[in-house]
Amino acid sequence: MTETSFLSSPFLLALITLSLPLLSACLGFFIKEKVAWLSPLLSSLLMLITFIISLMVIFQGDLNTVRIFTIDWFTLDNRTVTIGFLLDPISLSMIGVVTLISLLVHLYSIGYMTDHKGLVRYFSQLGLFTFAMLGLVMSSNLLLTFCFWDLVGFSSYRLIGHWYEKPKAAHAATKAFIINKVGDLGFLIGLMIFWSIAESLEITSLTQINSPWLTAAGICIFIGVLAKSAQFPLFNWLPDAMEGPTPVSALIHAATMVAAGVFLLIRIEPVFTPECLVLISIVGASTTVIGAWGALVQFDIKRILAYSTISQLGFMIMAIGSGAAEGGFLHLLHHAFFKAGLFLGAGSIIHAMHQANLTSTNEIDVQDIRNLGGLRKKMPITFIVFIICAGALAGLPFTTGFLSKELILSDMTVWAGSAFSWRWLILSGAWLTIFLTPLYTFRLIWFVFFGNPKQENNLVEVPVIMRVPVLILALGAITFLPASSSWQFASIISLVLPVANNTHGLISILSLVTILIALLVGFYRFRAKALNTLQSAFGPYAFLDLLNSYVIRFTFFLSSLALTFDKKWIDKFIHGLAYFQVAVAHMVSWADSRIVDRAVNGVSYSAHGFGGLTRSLVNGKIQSYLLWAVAGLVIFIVWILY
Amino acid sequence: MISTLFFILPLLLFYTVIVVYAERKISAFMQDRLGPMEVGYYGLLQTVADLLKLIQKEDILPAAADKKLFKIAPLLIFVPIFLGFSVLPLSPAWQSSPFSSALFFLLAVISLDVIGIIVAGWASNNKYSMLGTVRSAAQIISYEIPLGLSVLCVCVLSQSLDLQEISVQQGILVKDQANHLFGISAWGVDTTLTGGFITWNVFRMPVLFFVWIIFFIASLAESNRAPFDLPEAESELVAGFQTEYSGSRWAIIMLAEYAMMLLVSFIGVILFWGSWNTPLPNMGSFTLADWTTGSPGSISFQVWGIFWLVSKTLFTVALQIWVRWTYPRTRLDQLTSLSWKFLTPVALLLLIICSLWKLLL
Amino acid sequence: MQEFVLYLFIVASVVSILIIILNRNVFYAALALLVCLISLAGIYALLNAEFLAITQLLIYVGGVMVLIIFGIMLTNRISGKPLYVKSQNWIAGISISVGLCAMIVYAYTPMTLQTSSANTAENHIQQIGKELMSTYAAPFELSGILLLVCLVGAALTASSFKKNTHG
Amino acid sequence: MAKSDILFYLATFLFCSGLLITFTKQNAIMILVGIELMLNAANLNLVVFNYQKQNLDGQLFALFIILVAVCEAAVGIAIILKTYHFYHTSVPDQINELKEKF
Repeated sequence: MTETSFLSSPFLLALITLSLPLLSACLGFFIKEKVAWLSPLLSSLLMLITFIISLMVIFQGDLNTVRIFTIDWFTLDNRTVTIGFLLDPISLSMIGVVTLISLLVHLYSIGYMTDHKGLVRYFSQLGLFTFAMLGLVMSSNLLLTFCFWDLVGFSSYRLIGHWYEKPKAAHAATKAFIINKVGDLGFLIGLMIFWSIAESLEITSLTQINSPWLTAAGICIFIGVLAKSAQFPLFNWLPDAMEGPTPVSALIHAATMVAAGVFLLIRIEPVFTPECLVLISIVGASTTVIGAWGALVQFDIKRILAYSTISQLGFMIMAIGSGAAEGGFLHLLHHAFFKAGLFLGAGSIIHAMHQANLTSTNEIDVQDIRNLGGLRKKMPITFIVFIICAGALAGLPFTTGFLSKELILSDMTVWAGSAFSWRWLILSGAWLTIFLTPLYTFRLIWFVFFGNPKQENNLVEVPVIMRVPVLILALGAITFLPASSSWQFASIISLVLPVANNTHGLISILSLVTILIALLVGFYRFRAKALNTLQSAFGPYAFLDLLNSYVIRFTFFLSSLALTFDKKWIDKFIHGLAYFQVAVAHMVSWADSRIVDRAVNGVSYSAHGFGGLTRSLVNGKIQSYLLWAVAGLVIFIVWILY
Repeated sequence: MISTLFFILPLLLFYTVIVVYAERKISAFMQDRLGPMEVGYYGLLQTVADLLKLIQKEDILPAAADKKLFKIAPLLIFVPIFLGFSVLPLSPAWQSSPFSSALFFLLAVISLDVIGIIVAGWASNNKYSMLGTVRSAAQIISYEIPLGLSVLCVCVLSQSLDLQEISVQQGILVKDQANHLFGISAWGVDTTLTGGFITWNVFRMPVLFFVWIIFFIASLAESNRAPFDLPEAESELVAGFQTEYSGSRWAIIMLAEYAMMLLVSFIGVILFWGSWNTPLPNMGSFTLADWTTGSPGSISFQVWGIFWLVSKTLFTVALQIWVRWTYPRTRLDQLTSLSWKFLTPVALLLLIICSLWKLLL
Repeated sequence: MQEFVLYLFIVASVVSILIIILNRNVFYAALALLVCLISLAGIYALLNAEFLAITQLLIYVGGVMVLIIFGIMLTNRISGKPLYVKSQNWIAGISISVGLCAMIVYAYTPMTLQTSSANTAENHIQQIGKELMSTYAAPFELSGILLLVCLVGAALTASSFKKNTHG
Repeated sequence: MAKSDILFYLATFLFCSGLLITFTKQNAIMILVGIELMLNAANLNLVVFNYQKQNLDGQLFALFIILVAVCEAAVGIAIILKTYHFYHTSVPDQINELKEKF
């Protein structure tokens, strides 16, 4: 850790990196509506400069040192709160990702937003968001982090509600804001606890705390993370937030803002006590499974991606809770690229469909995947990008997703140990996600790109300005661009030569097999059905159907063979076999309807009941909230006094 | 305390009888007619007869009314006003409840009045009553501001909230300070021993005359008198919040209204027009002021005080009646805009002038 | 005599609060609150805080109560049926309130009040005025700003100067 | 029981009743009433404790509390009126536009 002066260091450059997006945000005040076309150009130019300077920040000097620059902010009760930059590998890589994706989204938005009103407002808000996100990533102090954290939430609120004339968008924005506020409250309480036990809010000084209150502080901070990263109880704002413009979804709700929570967890990971980590891993595991399951049953292309994001974020948080923080962070960087690519690809589809439907009279929901199909031939570039990014999401080999997933899984296997414990449950959750992710990815691609085109119209590929950013992101999903520091390179090598430990290669193979099975199941499941039939929930029927049909076919083949061979002798046997076959079929169907169905229904009922139980406390009644708050206060005072 | 009760309550009843008669007569003369002439000599007993009639009438309770509140509301209107009389200094030696923030108390009491009106209107369960109530409350609350500001101007001058002390300052009984003509000591005209109208507050600081005009307008509005009698505008709202009242309860409401008139007139006289001080000044050896004040401790001292105070007050009441029969009723928007756009800014300006006057001269 | 009046006020305030809690008619509750506030003003006056007592009368009773009653009248559609209020959370609310009450009473050590000589001085008002203009000048001015902001804010909030299109 | 004890218990009672009213009554105006009661409880305590002090700090503090209460009531009533105008109810629980419908 070196403490250096301001001018002789990358801090000046960092300050410029921070202030240029703010300048871009301020531009919105000065550009008149008449010359609105200026705004995208200027903002994108500023963002390009920002990106170049951030690259200079990243590659100046040694990557693996931690550099801090602070100045005093204010003094309260003899304790000084500072304000400053903290540049270490984690924040540097985040700076790179944020500026790059922000730049790409700016470029993409030039194409995407041309026909919409409020261009100036849109780009100034993008600038504000980038500023807030960079500030969040660079800040050296938890209080400053909190300020930017709130600012990020605020600009997200404004961007989701960009089309505020739509009541749904306005509601979604309000919902996101309010749920984020709930999390902020937790964060704030956590900060207060830290302030009282640690006497300083410097991130670097938080590691040396030893106090019984640490668990409470960790949980409070984690509540903030829950809301920001859309984790289990507080995740339902994210699918709604898809009402915002698609580039915004790519920037905020896939790559950066929702990653802020994960980033914060990694930042202050040393302070989490084991109890905290248990909670984190459980919440992460449940979120990842719920999110993946949710993605399977959605029909809106953006909502599928939103649930997928929830699932992936849960995966990262589970990884952090289960001792695979490095893998989690790597996955965060990788996820930023391929999910942004997916979102922008989806945006291209929506944009193209929208353009094509401008002249037609019948209103269709262009985001509904049941209305899409056969786009493979009409939008080849988007198709390729989608395939690459989806491959990364599913964790296919030679993509970034494979790399990080395999790292997480191997670390988690070590963590889970050989003896059976609750940790195995978490691990099985991870495997279930590994299985479910290719499945819904396959479903999405199959519905959108294969099959017959649903519309006879003049669909054309999107303009170049929108193609290039998506292609760059796709490139990021197969090359190892975000893997910039040394340990990440090491993990790339370990992909080729699994030498880290013995389980390593086995896990790679196992995960590959899982993915392949998932793809197979998906292929069988989604190819066979008519694409526009409504599929309620993904049950275990697929296996049973598969089983049934192959068994019966094989039997029939055998019986016909036997019939030609000897009718007389084997007749009865064949009859018996047929009867047996029917009986087995009945038994299977009985088991299917009674045991499997009921198990599935039971799970859903219990989940519903449990949800109702927890929801009854959060009943939206302000007086009840007040009541429980005072109850908490009374208990707290009793605790303190007696 | 008890003595005041025995003095004020009969005074109030007697005064009401007189003033109702006076009001009829004055309005009749202003409209060039005779007014009541039948009962008694020159119609003198007309009001007494009316009063007897009112007391005999049936006590009607509307079926849909909130009975308890309906019954109690007239008292809620009357009691706060009657409470206000308890702190008035009636003569140099007689103030029933002498306490140092009496003026403040009076303001509070005046604002309490509105509660009774609201209860009366609500309990009647009648649209007209409700509208009258809303108007009345809006009026009383908005006119409290110019009223308070004008009272504040006097406080700036006399540096006290004690009514007795304010009164003492305005005459020859003043002890520990000197009065100058128009409050300007640089002139060198010492009026401490001259007394009379020269030392009344409006003469000690001539700006206060304009303040008094504001006070007078605001007090008209506070007591729901014309031209601000919108809450009970007979031609629009039947009788406003008192529509459903009749008989003795209505009589109590009317008593409260006339008592309010008297109370605000008392306050105006005490604050601006010399309180119980004589208007006649000492001129050389011709010590009119000393003669019409009486020597401290004697009976005449009390009697002169009460005489001057009550006569000046009744004169102000007559002024109110005069105004009532001269001006037409204002509209609601005129009423509120008069208060907020005219009286309040002017009162603030006058307050600043008064402060500067007191500070600089 | 003074003791007796004090107890009278205490009883009045307790009874009026019970009326607020048990009554379902909002208007009655507001009137009961009025009684409670007046009783409290009386208690203040008996505790040598006459300025505060009158302020309580003037501001609370003359101002806040009128506002509240106005609120009741305007949220009730003029001359509609009496506004009845439902209640909820009785058990939890009572248990928490009583718990808090018991806790406060438990934490309280009984004490006896001795009136200090300074406090019985006659002219409170001048004392208060001097304090307001010297020691408490800053909060006094700030509260003036607060009042102004509130006035403007309340007027803006309550007025419907623009027709709302959101519906 | 000494006079001050009774007054202290009265203040406690006021505060807890205010809390109870705030919890239980399903009407925004009643919630406001409850809050006023709680503020008055604080005021009563300040006045009682000021009774035996040399200075007037307690009374002045109570004065400022009254002032803040006025602001709170004015803005509160304005908001209640506005929401009533919008939703035609003054029951806070019925204003649940953001609640998910199940």
